[in-house]
Amino acid sequence: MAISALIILILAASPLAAQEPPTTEGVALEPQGPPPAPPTNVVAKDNPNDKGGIINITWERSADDGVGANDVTGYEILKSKEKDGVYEYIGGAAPGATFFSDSNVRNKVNYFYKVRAVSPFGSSESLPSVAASSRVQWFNFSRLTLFLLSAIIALAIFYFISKAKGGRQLYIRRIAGLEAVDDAVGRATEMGRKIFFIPGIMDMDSMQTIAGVTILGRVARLAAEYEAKLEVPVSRSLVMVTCREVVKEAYLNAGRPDAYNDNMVYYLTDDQFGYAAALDGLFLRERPAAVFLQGQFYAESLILAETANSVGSIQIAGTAMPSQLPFFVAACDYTLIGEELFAASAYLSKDPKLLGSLKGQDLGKFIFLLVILVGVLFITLNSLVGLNLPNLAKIF
Amino acid sequence: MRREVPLVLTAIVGLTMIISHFIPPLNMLKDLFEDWFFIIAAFAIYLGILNLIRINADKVYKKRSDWPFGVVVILGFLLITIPGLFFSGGRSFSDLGTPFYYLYDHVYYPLSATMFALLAFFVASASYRAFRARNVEATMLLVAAFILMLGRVPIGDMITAWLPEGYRMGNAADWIMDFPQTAGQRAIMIGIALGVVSSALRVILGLERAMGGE
Amino acid sequence: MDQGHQEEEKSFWEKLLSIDRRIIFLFITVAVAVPLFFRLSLHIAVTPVAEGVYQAVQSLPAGSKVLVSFDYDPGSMPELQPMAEAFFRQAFRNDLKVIIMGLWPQGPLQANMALEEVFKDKDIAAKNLKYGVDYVNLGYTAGNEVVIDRMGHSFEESYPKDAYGTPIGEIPLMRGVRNYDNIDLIFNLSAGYPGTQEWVQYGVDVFHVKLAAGNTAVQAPSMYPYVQTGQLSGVLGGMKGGAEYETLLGIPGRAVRYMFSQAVSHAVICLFIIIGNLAYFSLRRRRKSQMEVQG
Amino acid sequence: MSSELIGVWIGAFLTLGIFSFLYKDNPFYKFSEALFVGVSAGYWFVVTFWQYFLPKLIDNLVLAYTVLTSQGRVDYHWVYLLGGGLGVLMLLRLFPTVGWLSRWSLAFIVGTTAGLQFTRYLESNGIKQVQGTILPLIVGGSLNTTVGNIVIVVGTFCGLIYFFFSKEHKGAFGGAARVGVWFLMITFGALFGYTVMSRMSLLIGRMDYLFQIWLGLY
Repeated sequence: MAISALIILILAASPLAAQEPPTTEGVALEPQGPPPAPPTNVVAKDNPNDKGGIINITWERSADDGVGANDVTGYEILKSKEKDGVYEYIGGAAPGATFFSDSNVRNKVNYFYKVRAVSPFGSSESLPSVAASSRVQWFNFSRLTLFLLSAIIALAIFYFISKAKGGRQLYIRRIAGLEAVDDAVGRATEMGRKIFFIPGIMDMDSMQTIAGVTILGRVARLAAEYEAKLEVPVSRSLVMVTCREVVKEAYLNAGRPDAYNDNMVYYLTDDQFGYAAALDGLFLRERPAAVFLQGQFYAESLILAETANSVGSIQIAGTAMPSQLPFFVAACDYTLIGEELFAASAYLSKDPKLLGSLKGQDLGKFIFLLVILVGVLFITLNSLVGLNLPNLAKIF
Repeated sequence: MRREVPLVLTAIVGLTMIISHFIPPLNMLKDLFEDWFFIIAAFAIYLGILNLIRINADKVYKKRSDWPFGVVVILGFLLITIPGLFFSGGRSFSDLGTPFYYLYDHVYYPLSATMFALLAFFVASASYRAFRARNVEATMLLVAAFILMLGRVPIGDMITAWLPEGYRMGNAADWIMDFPQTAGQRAIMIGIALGVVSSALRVILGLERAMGGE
Repeated sequence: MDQGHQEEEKSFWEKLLSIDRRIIFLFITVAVAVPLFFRLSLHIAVTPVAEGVYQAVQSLPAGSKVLVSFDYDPGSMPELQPMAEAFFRQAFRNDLKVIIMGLWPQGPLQANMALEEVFKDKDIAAKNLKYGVDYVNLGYTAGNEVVIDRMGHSFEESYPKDAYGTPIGEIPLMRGVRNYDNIDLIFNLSAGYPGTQEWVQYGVDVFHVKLAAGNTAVQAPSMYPYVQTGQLSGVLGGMKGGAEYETLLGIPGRAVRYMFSQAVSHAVICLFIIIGNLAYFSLRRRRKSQMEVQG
Repeated sequence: MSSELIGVWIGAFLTLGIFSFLYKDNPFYKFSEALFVGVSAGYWFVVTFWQYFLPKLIDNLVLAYTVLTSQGRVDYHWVYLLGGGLGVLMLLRLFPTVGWLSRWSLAFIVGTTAGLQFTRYLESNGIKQVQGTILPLIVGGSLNTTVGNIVIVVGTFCGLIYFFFSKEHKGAFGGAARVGVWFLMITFGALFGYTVMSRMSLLIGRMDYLFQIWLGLY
């Protein structure tokens, strides 16, 4: 008895047994026991929240799977278009499995399914499922929360933008580091040294580059007013084009179009370390009074911040790259952290659209904070006093 | 044409991507746009490469300073491109044993790995010259960094061996990672998520000046 | 304290701060290089998140199928390769079936290199593992997170053939594997994008698969929130994570050997920060007192 | 000498070339760096060709063409021509007069990323993380979990307060924001430590390559 159980175990574990192609007329081995009990309660249902084309099949395990004779080596799933028709093999599942999804179905066509338990000693089929068909769903209800939240935030942003456009003053808190922009530009004028503005190493499809370029607009305006020397070395050709437009406009608005020329914004190289090395050289030679690092940075952040620090520049950095922030925080005078970078561009430009969308973001944060607060309260009360308040982590 | 077409294109594509996330039958469009995205991204990479070659060819042609290194750039490019495109078995170009793999393994990899290894030296120099406990915040950063750096290697536990087990530097590092660090990461993640959402919306609606919006 | 002494002290700190940075570079070189020549058996403390990875694999019954995605290139080998080897050792020791894939072009090659190393192990060689039966390498498919998403419906859609051109329908191990429903655990080795974050967002959150991961140290901290929510069973962080995994397995390997260098280099960095700050504060104090005199 | 051995020598030579920069900028470094720039451009050229350009564009067009010639009907796969067209526009940036057309392809890229990220970030980095923060503040029998949960809830909450822009950081609100900054700083400290760890590991890897694989010292 012990030996035969051992053989069964070995057979069950052996990959060959599981890979034997499906057969109905028994197996090559000498039968040494009864076939397994059939799976029960086979249910076939349309896979929810999709464009159709998938039916999910679930069943209850054979009484010999894991328990009983414990000799089930797998399940085979069979399909037919008629309840009493010919059933075709469509796929297999491992022992212990109770789920299979059939993605080879046509919408609005009825199918019937059976599940067969297989063991080394034979196999047995379940009763057929009731008819199931797949169909198109026009809305994915599993994403309802996401949809509602997206809609609320989007509407809030619209609302605040229109309010801001209508001339309403929207309050934005002081952002440490932004006051320093004036000082930095002023200092550069006093010292007669340059200001470098580095808008990150990514292209215009990065939101962080876009925020950096908006900040550049403000810095350029100040530089024009103070008559400081501004230089913008970049690593992407399109960033160069955009920065030129922005700086030119800033000088125009400051009433100093004569002071602008295209050479203030120039392209160095696309290569990450090549760009870092080139900037390194520029910093060492020019000893700028102020360096702005605003945009998306990667490993080069450290090299830039350290070099600028070593030549005594005031550094104002900002990025939403968490892994680069520590270097900026430790080595720069001021750092805009994550979302602050986006906020700073709104703050500086006083653009109603940016200010409005910032308000919308804040509303999103408010909703999140509220959910956390209420959710934590509920779940704590539930566990403390045994109340039965809803678990927001499941609903939200 | 110069301004309107890009704005409209961004809006249509962006909205389709968002809406199709909620309307299953539109998934097909999303898949198609994703494929196009990869195609355009490939061209964008080619653009960068062509730019690079052009700049270096120009440098060599005009005999600017360091022009011989411009030759090296171009030769380096050809060195891996020709075998990679023509002599490395087509689509299985990166299999072990192909010329492309050989060049990758013995030229590209040592160069790029060493470039990143240089950062170890710059971290050291920066930690000596730039990382100052100039205020409370920077001090907290440095203290946490200290506990992590020492606690993640056996040294931390060695110098705190006099403390009872479970309260040593390594445990402190674990605690920081599991709780305050997780909380901080989470605040940053949620903040960035909202920042991305509103920037994305502005871009899609053509409200972003830098992208040519109004 | 007399003026002369103060003068001397200030010049000492100033000198110290302005030393040639090549001297600092030299220190780091020595700190990393010299310990490599020693074979010390350091005590490696195991973190709970690494334990989580080990347990996720260990708890699987023999014959379970593990999908392992290699999402890195040789650039991260020092950090991730030891984890890959340790993972294969554990998986094969426990008779798990391993399905290899990659979202990075070089990933599946890293897997082959790790396999080559692991098969040198006598116990594993004795198992006489067969390709296609005990493990399979599906290779690389372009498409980043989109691949993860499409595999949720069908593996075959993204990987019609394995890395060697065999249709996956003809591979014994792949029979009965349609999508994530037939996979007991996903293990992801990641050095960036696409990587663990995408596996969480597109795999775990959508298809509810169980996921464990090994990451470069730069990335690992960002994964902790996912571990805390249970979206991730555990995470190995960097070379130290590899050393922990090797320790848990009881097979100390390369990562454990490298730990001595790692430890010394960390100590040197900490020392640099301390010296730099001592200099900074003593100079600042001096400047302050000077200002008071002038004021 | 086997090709493998030659390869190791080339690798070692280039590794030393890059490292020589640490002493000072020199022609040996400049050579290695220029080679790196060229080779990495070539590497990406080859990879994108075989893995994006060919399967995503050419294969689909070939399929469309085959359907056209064999079955005589216009197949849906022709739409890939549009994708390819947008890609070609990207290259026009090389020519100043028509360079503005490349904004069209960029607009497509920007639109797709914006649309994809909108839902993805809100779900995985927003909603899921909020769900993960809903933890009981008091867990009977486990002081460690209790303290840990409180730290996570308070830290996330205060960190978010710090990122609030439409209210002045004063009073209790300001206090919470300040606590939030502390959490952020601890997080950055941890990231700092892990980054140092990562960079050192890479250096160890290179040193090991030089000592063991190249020189065979141990």
